Amino acid sequence: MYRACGDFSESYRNDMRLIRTRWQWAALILLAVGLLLYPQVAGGAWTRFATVTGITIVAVIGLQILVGLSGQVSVGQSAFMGVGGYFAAIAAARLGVPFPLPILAGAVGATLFGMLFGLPAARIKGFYLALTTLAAQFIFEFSIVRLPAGWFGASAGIAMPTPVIFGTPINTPEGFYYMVLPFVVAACFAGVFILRSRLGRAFVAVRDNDLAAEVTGINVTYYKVVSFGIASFFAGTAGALLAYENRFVHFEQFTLFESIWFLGMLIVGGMGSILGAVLGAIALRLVQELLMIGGPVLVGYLPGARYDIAFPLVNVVLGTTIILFLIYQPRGLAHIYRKGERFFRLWPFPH
Amino acid sequence: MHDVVAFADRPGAGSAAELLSVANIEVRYQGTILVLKNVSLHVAPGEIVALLGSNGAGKSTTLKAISSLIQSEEGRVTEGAIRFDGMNIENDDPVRTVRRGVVQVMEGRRALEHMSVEQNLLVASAATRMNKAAIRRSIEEVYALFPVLAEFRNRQSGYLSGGQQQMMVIGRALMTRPKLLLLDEPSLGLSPLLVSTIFEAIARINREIGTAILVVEQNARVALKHAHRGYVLENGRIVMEGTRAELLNNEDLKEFYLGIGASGSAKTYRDIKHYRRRRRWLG
Amino acid sequence: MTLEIVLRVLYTGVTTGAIYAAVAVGFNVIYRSGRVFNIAQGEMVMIATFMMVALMGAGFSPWTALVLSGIGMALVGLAVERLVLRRLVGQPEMALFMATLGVLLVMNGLGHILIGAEPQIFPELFGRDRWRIAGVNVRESVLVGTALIVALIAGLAWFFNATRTGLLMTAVAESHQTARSLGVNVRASIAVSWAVSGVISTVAAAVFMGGRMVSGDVASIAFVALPVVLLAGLETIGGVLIGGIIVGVGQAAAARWLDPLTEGGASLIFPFALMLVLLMIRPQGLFGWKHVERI
Amino acid sequence: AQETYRIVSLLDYSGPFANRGTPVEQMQRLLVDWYNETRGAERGIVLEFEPVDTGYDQAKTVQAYERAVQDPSLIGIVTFGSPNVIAIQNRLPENRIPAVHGGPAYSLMEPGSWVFTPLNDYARYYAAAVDWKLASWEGADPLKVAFVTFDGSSGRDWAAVFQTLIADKNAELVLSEFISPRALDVAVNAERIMDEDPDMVILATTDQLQPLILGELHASGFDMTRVVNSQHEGLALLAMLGVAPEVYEGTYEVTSENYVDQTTEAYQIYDARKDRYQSRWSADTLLHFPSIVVLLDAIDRAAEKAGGARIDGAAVYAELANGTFDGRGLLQEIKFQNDVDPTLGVRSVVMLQQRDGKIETVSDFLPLAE
Amino acid sequence: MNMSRQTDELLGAQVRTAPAPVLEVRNLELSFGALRALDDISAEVLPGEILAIVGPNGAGKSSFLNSVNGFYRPSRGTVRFMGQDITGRRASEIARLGIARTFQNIQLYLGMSVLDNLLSGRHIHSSGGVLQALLRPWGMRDEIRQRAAVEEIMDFLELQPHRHTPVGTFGYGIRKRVDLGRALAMEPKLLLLDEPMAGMTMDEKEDMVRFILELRAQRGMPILLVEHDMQVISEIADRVVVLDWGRHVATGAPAEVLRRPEVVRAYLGGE
Ligand SMILES: Nc1ncnc2c1ncn2[C@@H]1O[C@H](COP(=O)(O)OP(=O)(O)OP(=O)(O)O)[C@@H](O)[C@H]1O
Ligand SMILES: Nc1ncnc2c1ncn2[C@@H]1O[C@H](COP(=O)(O)OP(=O)(O)OP(=O)(O)O)[C@@H](O)[C@H]1O
Ligand SMILES: [Mg+2]
Ligand SMILES: [Mg+2]
Repeated sequence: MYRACGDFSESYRNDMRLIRTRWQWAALILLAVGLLLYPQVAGGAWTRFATVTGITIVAVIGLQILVGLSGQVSVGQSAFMGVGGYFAAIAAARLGVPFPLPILAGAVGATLFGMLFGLPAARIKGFYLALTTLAAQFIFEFSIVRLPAGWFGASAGIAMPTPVIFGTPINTPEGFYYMVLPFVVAACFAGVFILRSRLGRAFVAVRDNDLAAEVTGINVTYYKVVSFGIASFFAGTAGALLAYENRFVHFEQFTLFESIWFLGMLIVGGMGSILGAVLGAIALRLVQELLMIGGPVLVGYLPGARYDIAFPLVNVVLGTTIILFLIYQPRGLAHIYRKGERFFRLWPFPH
Repeated sequence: MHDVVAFADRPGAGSAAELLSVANIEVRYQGTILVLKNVSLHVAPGEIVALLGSNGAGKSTTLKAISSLIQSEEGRVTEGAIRFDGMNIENDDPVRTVRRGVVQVMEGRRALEHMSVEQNLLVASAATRMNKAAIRRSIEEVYALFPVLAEFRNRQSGYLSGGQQQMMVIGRALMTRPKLLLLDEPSLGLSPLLVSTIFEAIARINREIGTAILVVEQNARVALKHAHRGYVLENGRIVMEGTRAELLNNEDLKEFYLGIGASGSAKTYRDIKHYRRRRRWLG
Repeated sequence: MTLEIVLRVLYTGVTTGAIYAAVAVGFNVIYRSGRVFNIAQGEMVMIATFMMVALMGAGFSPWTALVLSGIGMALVGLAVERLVLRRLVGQPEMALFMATLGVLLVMNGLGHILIGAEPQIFPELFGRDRWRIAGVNVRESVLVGTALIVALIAGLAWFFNATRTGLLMTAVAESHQTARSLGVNVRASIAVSWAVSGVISTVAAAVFMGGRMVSGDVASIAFVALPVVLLAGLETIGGVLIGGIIVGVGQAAAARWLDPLTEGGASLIFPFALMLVLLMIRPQGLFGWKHVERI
Repeated sequence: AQETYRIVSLLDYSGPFANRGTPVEQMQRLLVDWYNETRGAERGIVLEFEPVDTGYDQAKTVQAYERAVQDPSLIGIVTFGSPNVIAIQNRLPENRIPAVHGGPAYSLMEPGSWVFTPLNDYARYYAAAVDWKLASWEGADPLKVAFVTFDGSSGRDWAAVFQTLIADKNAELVLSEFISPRALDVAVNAERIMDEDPDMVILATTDQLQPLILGELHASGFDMTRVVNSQHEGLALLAMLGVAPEVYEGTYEVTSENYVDQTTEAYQIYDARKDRYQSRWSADTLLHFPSIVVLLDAIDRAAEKAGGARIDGAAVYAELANGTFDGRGLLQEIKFQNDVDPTLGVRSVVMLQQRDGKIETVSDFLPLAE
Repeated sequence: MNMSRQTDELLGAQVRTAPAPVLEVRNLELSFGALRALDDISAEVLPGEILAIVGPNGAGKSSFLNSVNGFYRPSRGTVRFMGQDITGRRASEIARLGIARTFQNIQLYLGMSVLDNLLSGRHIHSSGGVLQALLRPWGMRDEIRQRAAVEEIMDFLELQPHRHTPVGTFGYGIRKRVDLGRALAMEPKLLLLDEPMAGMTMDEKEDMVRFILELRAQRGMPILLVEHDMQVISEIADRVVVLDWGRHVATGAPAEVLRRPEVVRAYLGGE
């Protein structure tokens, strides 16, 4: 988007390249090293925080493709995640399928479920569609509980076995971190690739003007369903990872509130950009974590204040953050980041 | 190029009190995009003035600047003044502008599509603070002007044909009892028969009610048939102004807006293959 | 015997349907004016509940509390409009929707802070009598509440369709720019709709909460009422009453005859299923506006 | 020397049970403070009490837990709801930290668990109530029982276990009714109950539903002495939930908590300090009374054994696994058997009844099924 | 399709005298509720022909185009395109078969640049779903090919100076041109243009006419044109179909048809 002057692209190929400058390479390598060393310095709780944030990133990138790219707002992402978790649990706990195949099972199971909820998109549009995804949440809970306990464990949930990778059981925060990291990286790349592909352009076309899309040969219904599928594939992967990390799947883990949070992450991060999904997920999880730690401390300083004030504050702060971003920075953190990056890259000669 | 034109065509217009005067305005969108530069124009009471210009010249922006409707697109008059009836109205509240007697019919026939024709008319009476009987009378006047509307008064307006909608939105604007009617491309997408019907109605409004009209129109032939004077806007500047007669005799205007070739005969599209764009007034 | 059961299902269906309608009409009043789908409507009901509880706790009579919190909620509605949505004018509808998600979170947090720890029961404001009529257990508070809601919605429908101000607000619903060009004060119109919606949520709360435990969970009534909103259509006012009754009666019937088969829960899913099926047939809902698409 | 240890309480300040968070926390604080002031002071032990919100959510619980175990002085955890147990039961043995659960036991608790549950599985309570009723049952037909609960994981868990427990009794389960926690109206559920004309109705719902269903049954002229309330929505709580006393006059409660008896040490501790805390002596807070007291007792015994040396979670675990407890008189004797069945806490319950606006004990202690 | 092409070749001689129509519409009928928007309309577009449809507002011209390209589903009648029955198929499918169109109220991606708008027209000429997207580094060559095709069209329509500008900032004239450009990017075998010159000044119309005539001259592209400007129609259309109230009024050469009294009365008015 923003390129420094003098950095002309010689050909279409260059014009389309993802990473253009040496600095970008350097930054990328630095980031990779940082990610690898992180658990060594962070300690258990912060490592687990990173793991969960990573899992969130996977789910939010999926939602970004659905909402930011294809323009179909969904409040069902958390339910799709749940389906992924359950399918993974069935594969791992009931059928004894070894890691990482249950994750694929989760992703595929969620994809099918998600596409089912994409089908009404053929006729239903806008808010009407967004709110029909609400039904996904209710149907998910309803079905899990009512299907025979032998299927999804009914109300008891399913315990996940410890994943074993190359003969090593994964049961420490560090282990889970390294287990999840490749998936997060893969999700980021997949997101960027989809964004810049023919598929991504078709999604954007559907979002911006479905009539025009249809008339240029884009089967709008098909692409809407596919984008639901992709979003749920990401959600399913995330759900499966979360099942391993939590060592348990239970339908109460996957709430409507979580879906709302995911949407908040998109807003804070920035719509339509993968970087935005990543930054939004990190930012909101961080706010949540810091408030959980800091809230009680804060309350300690306020005479007469009770603990039950500290915790609901998380929602107050979050809601306020979302609103402030919408008003003052509707393009989200990704936009701020890019502006900053541009500034530093051109420094000390900003033109 | 900014000739001072005497209103030869219009008896009594002279330098008498002007209804609207736009003086050297500059308009920007979002604080940065400069669209109008130093635009001045005026409309006398009872006058029909045409505003011509190619696409993107800033015609709609001019009208919206007068009616203050640019505000909802983050536009502002950043220089100059707009006076109507002796008051400054630039960057005013659009609702107040309507109350003062300036109403705009926006391009593209904005029917309130889920409301009936009559409800559309009723909505427009809001600004006037008329009593029931007066509203009724106004509605009947509109029906008299456009008898089709009376026939379809209870029809959902979204399902009217384009021509009927155009009549409705003009009639609707009249419900606000304007002194100045701003029309944006009333002939857009209408069939030839309807174009003349609409313009005849515009002329009647002007004649019978005495409403002054500033009309933006691409179809220069029709516009100049009814207008007393006209302006040409290019790239956000007024590049020409004059009476009907003056404009109709201008070579550039003939070539670019009326389709009359240098030879004086009507140009045909068949022989434009090697045509090169050129605009003398930009040169 | 069977007639009795049918009567009971109808009674339950109509009275719960009326509550759904009361919540749903709060959504629609706002949507019509500002094209804002206010997902925080349930939280408005919750705040209204606490306002009334607090006022009654402070010694006001129930009816005074109702009126005062009606005024209070109108102010809350105005505040949300003023502080959040007015600053987002011109943004796409989805951005406005997201903003109300933010409002939802804020109100949800504040609600939990306000709740306090004591479990409290919300009084039955509209009478405490219970009668048995034709084999149906009828509660006075429910009957009066239902009547109140019906009157409220009928009044709103009349207001929007027959009065001049209502007509102007409908014009605003169609297009802000067009309404503005005709001299309609769009801002005022939107602000009024938020205030009205605040009042509606107070009435909804008063009726819905009668005899119930007060908790932060009250807000979830909005999600239960959502199928009614979509089924009836986002722009309708009077239509929500019909939508509410359809959903309410359907749900009561599902509770009577389907729940035993599914061990409960069927009645919870039923409104969503009905909504999905109906929207597949009529994507704009029963009474929603269908955009005339001229391509 | 003074040794400082930390106890973390995982509880709900948000989510569906948010309204219980503060009173429970206050009761727990009261008890921790009581310990610090009395025996803690004698032994030179200071216990820090830290409540954390988990919002009835597993993911939040895990994160709160991981934060908690960062602190090396952590020696025990008390938990609040089933999501807490689900989330941490696999992790505790690795970190060698024991937890004591405040709510009832669930079938999802796994053998070998480091989560100890002073209460037993509610389903066994209900089965014991059936036994008590059967003892005086003179009807020719089996006792007709209707089981009414809420449509949630705990409700379903109770229903399933309850069904198996009464299978070989002279009782017939004529109805299992699951009511949605979001139900606006419970008339139809009440109708179904009455249609079955049960001799006994076990009501195990939620704070929101219980008042509604009691009201509906009462209004329909149902014989309220056939109704047995669960300990969760105990008689003492019903008044607070705003149910008019005449509505539930005559109904019973089956409970393992001897809370009517004001001579127990448990009540004395509470009574002496209640003014300084925003708590109450009622079903919701009493549910979480035994858990913290049992943990405190175990800590105290471990410290006594260590004789002034520092103790750790494993030492507390050993006390929990091997000792006997009674929640300072609030419960009967508890001997945990987590290796066999972690749902076995207290072994007996008692029947209470609402009579003339007062709660009375109407039975001896009844043994629970194994 | 292959079949018909073969027969065309076999019947070569005949084809030259009476070429098989590119588009053949028979007895089309379309209703909106009680309103009959199209009533038994038949028409055909011959190879390389510009066929104009004229008629008063609401006559059903756009509805006719919409029925051809699949936005509306006719209740009766058939639409055959290059010998294939395409009645009632999905619009996207018909687009793939080679029918492109523009809209009377321009439908563009307002937030995208001119370049991206035109690229979106290349959708049917590229391939690739989820998997190709993930294997992106190997899909670059295709991207480059699409870009090349689009650059050519931008040259033709003189859009080069605007290539990176978002379309939303343009006025009507350029938007209409971008709309046409996107249709051309599809390399259609038949082009449907709905009022391509509405709202243009004389001299912008000239540009548009020039593009249309060049398209026909260079590529022999058959065009179905809806337009209200009679001067344009009479000068560039080969044949004209006149509709009124959903009914067929006349078909024939413009010079002849536009003089008929019933056409003048209903449509043109006495100027
Ligand atoms: N909301 C806006 N934000 C930014 N730029 C705008 C906006 N509206 C118009 N413009 C720009 O201002 C210029 C003038 O636009 P305007 O609509 O006034 O032209 P016009 O003469 O009415 O053209 P047309 O004949 O196409 O209607 C154009 O270049 C247009 O791109
Ligand atoms: N989607 C629709 N729903 C209902 N009626 C429609 C729809 N589309 C078109 N119509 C009606 O069908 C008739 C024909 O409309 P159409 O748009 O085809 O006319 P047209 O000849 O293109 O007119 P114009 O010159 O104004 O574009 C009109 O009466 C119109 O109101
Ligand atoms: Mg314009
Ligand atoms: Mg048309």
